[in-house]
Amino acid sequence: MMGVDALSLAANVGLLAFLALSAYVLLIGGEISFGQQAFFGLGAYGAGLVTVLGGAPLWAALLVAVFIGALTGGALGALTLRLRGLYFSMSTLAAAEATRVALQWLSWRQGVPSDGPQGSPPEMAGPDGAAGFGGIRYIFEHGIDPARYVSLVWCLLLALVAGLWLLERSRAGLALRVAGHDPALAESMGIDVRRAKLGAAMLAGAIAALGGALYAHYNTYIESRNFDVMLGIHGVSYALIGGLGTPLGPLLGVTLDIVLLEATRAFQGYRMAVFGGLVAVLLIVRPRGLLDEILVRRLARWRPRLPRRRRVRSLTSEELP
Amino acid sequence: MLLAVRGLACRYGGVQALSGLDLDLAAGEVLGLIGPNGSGKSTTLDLLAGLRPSPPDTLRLAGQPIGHLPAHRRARLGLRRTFQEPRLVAALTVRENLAAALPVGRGWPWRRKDDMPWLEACGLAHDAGRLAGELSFGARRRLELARALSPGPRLVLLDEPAAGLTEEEVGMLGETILRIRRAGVGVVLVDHVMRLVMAVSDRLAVLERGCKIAEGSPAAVSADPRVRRVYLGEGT
Amino acid sequence: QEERVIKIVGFGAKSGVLRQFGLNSEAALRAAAKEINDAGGVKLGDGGRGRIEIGYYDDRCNVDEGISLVRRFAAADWLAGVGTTCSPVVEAVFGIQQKRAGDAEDSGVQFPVFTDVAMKIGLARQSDWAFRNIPDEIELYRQLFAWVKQHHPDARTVYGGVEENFVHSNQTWYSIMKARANQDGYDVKGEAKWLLDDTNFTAQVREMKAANADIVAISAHPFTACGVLKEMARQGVKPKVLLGLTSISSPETLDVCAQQAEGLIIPTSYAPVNPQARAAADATAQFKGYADLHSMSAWENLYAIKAAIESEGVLGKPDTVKADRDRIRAGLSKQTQMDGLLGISQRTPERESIKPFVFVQATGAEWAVVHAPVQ
Amino acid sequence: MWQATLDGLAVGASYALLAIAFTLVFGVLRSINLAFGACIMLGLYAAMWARQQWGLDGLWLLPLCVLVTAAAGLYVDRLCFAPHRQRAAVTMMAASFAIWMQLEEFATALLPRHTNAFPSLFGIGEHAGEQALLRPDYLAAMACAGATAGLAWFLVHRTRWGVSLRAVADHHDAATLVGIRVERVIAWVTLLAAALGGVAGFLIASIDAQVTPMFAMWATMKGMIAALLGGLGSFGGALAGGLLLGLLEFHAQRTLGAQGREFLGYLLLLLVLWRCPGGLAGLARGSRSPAGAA
Amino acid sequence: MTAAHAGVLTVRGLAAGYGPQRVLRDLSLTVPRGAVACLLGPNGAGKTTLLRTVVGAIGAARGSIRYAGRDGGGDIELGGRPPADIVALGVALVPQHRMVFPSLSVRDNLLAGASQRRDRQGIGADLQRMLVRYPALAERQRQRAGTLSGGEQQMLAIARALMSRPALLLMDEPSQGLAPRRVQELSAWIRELAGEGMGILLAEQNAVFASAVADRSYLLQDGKALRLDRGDAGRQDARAAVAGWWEAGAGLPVSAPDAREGG
Ligand SMILES: Nc1ncnc2c1ncn2[C@@H]1O[C@H](COP(=O)(O)OP(=O)(O)OP(=O)(O)O)[C@@H](O)[C@H]1O
Ligand SMILES: Nc1ncnc2c1ncn2[C@@H]1O[C@H](COP(=O)(O)OP(=O)(O)OP(=O)(O)O)[C@@H](O)[C@H]1O
Ligand SMILES: CC(C)C[C@H](N)C(=O)O
Ligand SMILES: [Mg+2]
Ligand SMILES: [Mg+2]
Repeated sequence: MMGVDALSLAANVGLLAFLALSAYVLLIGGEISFGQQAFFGLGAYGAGLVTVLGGAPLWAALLVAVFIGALTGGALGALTLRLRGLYFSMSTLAAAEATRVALQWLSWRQGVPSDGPQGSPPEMAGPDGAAGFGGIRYIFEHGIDPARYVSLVWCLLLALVAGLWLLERSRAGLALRVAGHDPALAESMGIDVRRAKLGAAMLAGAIAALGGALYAHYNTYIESRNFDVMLGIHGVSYALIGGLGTPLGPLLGVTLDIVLLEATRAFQGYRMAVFGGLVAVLLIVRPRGLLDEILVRRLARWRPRLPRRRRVRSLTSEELP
Repeated sequence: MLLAVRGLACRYGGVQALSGLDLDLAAGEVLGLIGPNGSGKSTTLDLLAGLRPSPPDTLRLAGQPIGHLPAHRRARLGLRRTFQEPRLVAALTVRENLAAALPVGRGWPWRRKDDMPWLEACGLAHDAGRLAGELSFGARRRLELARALSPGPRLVLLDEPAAGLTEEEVGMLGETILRIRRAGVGVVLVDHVMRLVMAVSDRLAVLERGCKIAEGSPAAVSADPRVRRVYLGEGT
Repeated sequence: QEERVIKIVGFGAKSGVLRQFGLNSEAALRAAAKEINDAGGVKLGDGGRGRIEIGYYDDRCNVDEGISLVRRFAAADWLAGVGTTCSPVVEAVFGIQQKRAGDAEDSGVQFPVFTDVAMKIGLARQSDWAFRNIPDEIELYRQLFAWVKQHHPDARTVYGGVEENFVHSNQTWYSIMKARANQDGYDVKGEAKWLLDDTNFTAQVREMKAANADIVAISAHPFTACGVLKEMARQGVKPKVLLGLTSISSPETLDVCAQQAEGLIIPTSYAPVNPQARAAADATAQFKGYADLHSMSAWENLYAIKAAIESEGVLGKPDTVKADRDRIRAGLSKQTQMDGLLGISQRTPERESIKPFVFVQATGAEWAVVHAPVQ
Repeated sequence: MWQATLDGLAVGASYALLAIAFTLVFGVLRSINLAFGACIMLGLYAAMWARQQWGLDGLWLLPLCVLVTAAAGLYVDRLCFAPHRQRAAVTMMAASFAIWMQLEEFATALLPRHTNAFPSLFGIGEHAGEQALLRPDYLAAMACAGATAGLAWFLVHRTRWGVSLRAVADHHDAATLVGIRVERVIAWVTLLAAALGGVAGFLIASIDAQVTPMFAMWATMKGMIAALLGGLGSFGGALAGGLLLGLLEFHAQRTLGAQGREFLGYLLLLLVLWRCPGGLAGLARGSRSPAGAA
Repeated sequence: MTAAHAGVLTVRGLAAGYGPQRVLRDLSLTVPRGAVACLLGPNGAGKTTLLRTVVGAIGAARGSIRYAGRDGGGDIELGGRPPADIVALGVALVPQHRMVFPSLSVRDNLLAGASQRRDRQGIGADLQRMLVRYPALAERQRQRAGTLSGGEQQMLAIARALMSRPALLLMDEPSQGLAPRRVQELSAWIRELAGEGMGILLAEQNAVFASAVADRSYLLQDGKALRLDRGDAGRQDARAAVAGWWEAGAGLPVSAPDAREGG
């Protein structure tokens, strides 16, 4: 038997967590998107182009990916803003599939300096239609040890989780939750539902694209098929299995998925049968995920209590608005 | 005038739910809006709050035309409302429900304490950390009210705030309304609990089938035979 | 004398829609290992004997899982890998490997992987650690078209059929078959396009019928090829010559649509044409897999690895894993030829193979060899 | 041109059949059963397995296929939907997605082979006439789609059982309180939809004369797109959505190839939803008022 | 079971709640045939919980709920039965939040109320009767119930419950959202129904309305029901009661606006 490689595990969890978090941002806004893989893919292709054809450093590629993700996320958001429920889900799915086909058409080959012996002709590189986009070897060629790369991924991820945690507790985050729960109510509370949703769509797009960029550089090869419906539905499921109470939920969801998959390896050909059943049962036991709002609230209450001053005083009319 | 309504109208398909409604409201005034079921009261509030499109140039808030503004802009101008059926975000705490209604940019919601007075005034101080979904019906109503009042509105629209409350709670509600009235807030109160409406309104307007059929002091309106007939069913 | 364990690992899709390929490769690999072990195992550098132990892992034809697996193989004590079923996975697996063996600047994985199924062109170029045992399709179709010209001199026009979203089909049609036909002076009338997951081919075959070409070349996998063939039968499309992609030459095609495939000619690097090839197929069947050009590559790969082990003096001790891998890699890359089931395969410096092949034709629910080009 | 239109309508009819089943389930559960395609696939695989084992053939496979699909449908309902009634639709969808993978695995374990021949109801090669306008099995699919849409509409909108069904869909709790046997209604609908799916699957497989493991994904996607195009919950919409999708695909295939065909299909859905957020049926019905009841 | 035959509904020692949390403990009450019993109590006292337990929407942890059946025959234990059975036995509930079927038409809502009945003609007749009773609904037969006004929905909920021809009618704050005129009609109607022999259990905050219709009242406190003694003595003519509210807030602990210091 072979031990589980911690690095691969960390990498897979870390990379997919971006997708799950992207779905999560929309979920707290009340929308189920089956299409975040499109931004993941766009980020991957965009970042790959930047390092492979542009010869630019990784950080530039990540920035470009974030920009692409936010832009396309916002554009799709503007288009689908009016849609509710399944109509929204399916339109994101349709957009993502259309993007996938478009990426399959994308062919942008250019000569890049070959690393062969002196004077050898330039190699052709770049996305090549259905043949995919290979040779995204920035990290290997710049002596970045995969372990270091994975820790970079995790640093970005943890920063993102922390950011989302703060965001959720900010008014903007509350506004998004209310807008997701009941748009008419949100409007009458002074929340610009349109803006909240657009913002969420852009943020989600950017997160997914960042993940995609990191993914492309870890895998060295991408093709549009990687970013199909299955990936998108997985993204949502991760967020849901992990729980919608905190951004740690999606992270937990991905971890669980990947660990479960490893654990079910023993079942050989029936791996997905066992795995699928386990997920369904898990959802029965915890329908809103492992870390749902209620559990999170309980945990928050359970933390060591600081002595709290109870303010008991009566109200005078002058104090009121 | 805090609120001036001229010729407000609304159609649903073939039904004229509201036609040519004129209303005026001064700051610190409570206008009771009553009428039989389905006469268009909630529709009026929806139109004022901007949840349904209204004809242009029919609404002014403190002199400023607001008919073209989306609902959230009106809310930010100080026009707040409650709903006939309490609408809360069940997965958020009481405090978060309030915080979401407060204007942007006054620190992190969980640190700010400016909602405390309203939590206390509405008897929710002890429930601040509970999920709104766990509250009993009466507490939900109070939370609705606190949510409308805590941002410091100029005008609040209350849709049947007394429905489902106990006698005692109706009394407290009346107190609260009078208190904000004293603070200069304009109130449009829709309710069928006449004890409340008669006690706190400065003026009453009566709707029937989308038309205003009477307006005046509570005493005058309650003496109007037509009102008594359509609303109370007297003489039928 | 002590017997050491030589651990060779295979990987491929054993679950999901492409599982059949993984199952076949695993069976072939295990059958080959059994044969080697029964014949006395491998000779090691210090004169010891090694018994081959096979592991086989499921990557679900998924890039992430594929590269995770290879990293795990590298971290454990496997000496070499054989796989995998899907070109995309192979491309990523080769991509994360060190490009030039021994390049300290390159932090890529150092683990020899010998692939059996992936047909996409030029994959092994990606890394010194990458090896491929796949027929050279350019040569395959050059000879095929030459053969067609000779046997059907009256055929003038060609029409293609291609799985647009599958690299192998796509590449083989556009860059190989179509290019070849043009060069050979055929009139290429175009191509019908479908997707790997299509099952209804009414529209495509109508186009094919309208083109009314003498030669129809179907560059697709068995999954869709049968559907197309049935629809052709239905619409009465009967070209003079019917050609197909190598992958179609599997027993599966004949099981599903033998009647409609009748006459289909396919170049392939495997057919049970000699005792050795038949024996390999029988041995593979013992492990519940069937022999086709893909699974038999896995069989051959194990023999190539065995040859490298023996030529480089691999030790097979727990503390020599890294050195053994280097030796196997070096041994494989030095091989200029290897024993294949159909004869001697040449190996290019680019770590690709030039395999002997035959043309088979579907006749009466069997693949009959119609031509065996001289190498 | 005409031929493509006819073919498109014919294949569209099979999309419509799937869409009607989707719409029926959505109508009651307010959620999409992502495992639906996988249920049908399991039914088809079981039928083919039986064919290999016992030599059953032709129409005999239909009841078997329907039966297994229905059983799989019930299984999905018990495992993915029943525990989550009245909860967020997304939970049900995620659960059914997990079960999708499971059922697919079962099916491919039954017949690991990639391509599996399915008997053609009307045989192959007998209709090789010059421009075979419409194959008999296409006609059968079209008739079946039309009849099912009509029947389903009648059942749901013109019978008292339909009132119960719509009541369950609308407000689960209230339906319980007025004495509707909610679970029984749901079970019937699940069975009905699954049976419909089984029939649709059988027709499609016999038209294509083969089934592959890709069927689950294909059926789910085509069914969902057609159902959404038409507007969820509307049978006429499902019919129209299916036919429209078929038409578009066949014309796009001619000009843009297979990838272009898929691309345009998705684009069509996106555009239709963008212009009329409730699908084609929403266009006919007029938009609903958002405010009012919560 | 001493009083079992005395009432349509006899609850003894009932305990129920949500999960581990008990809202009702050891609750007992009786609704006599042809009488109106009223449940009073502050928010959260458990009125809704009790009514939902009787129709089977919430399982009882302990105690018995006995029901005398439609034709007086039999003495049936309701505990443990699913709601559909209980409704079929002749129990109907007007739920607190109306719970109309929002996307069904008014007419279909009413038909859904009769889903347990098999007599086509009877259903048609009852439908007409409801529409005559509430012309507001008759005008809106084809309108989607979700777009009705709050009060109209309340009327629909009441009419829908009556479509099942119950022998025991449970009403959860039926006066909520109704205009005074409708409240007044409702109280008359309730008396009429009681007169026809129906047992009615009413949860109500509105003490005036309650005392106008109730034959007996229970105060819900600490999960128990306390029988209030006012009974028939407190009952007044419904019309008078409603009119009484109109005359300014007599009972309200606030004074009239003009009497207050300036604001
Ligand atoms: N979409 C619609 N189509 C047709 N009629 C509608 C629609 N929406 C609302 N209405 C009708 O408009 C009328 C006004 O409703 P509104 O909610 O304003 O009444 P209300 O005065 O608040 O009544 P209540 O006191 O019962 O709450 C009602 O009769 C209602 O049925
Ligand atoms: N679904 C629920 N889950 C958990 N607790 C609940 C639930 N519904 C109600 N409760 C609690 O049960 C208690 C009784 O509620 P119930 O609704 O029966 O009161 P009520 O007397 O009907 O009040 P109201 O006058 O507000 O309608 C309350 O404390 C409430 O918080
Ligand atoms: C067997 C096939 C799925 C493999 C294919 N020939 C490839 O290039 O990957
Ligand atoms: Mg109203
Ligand atoms: Mg209650």
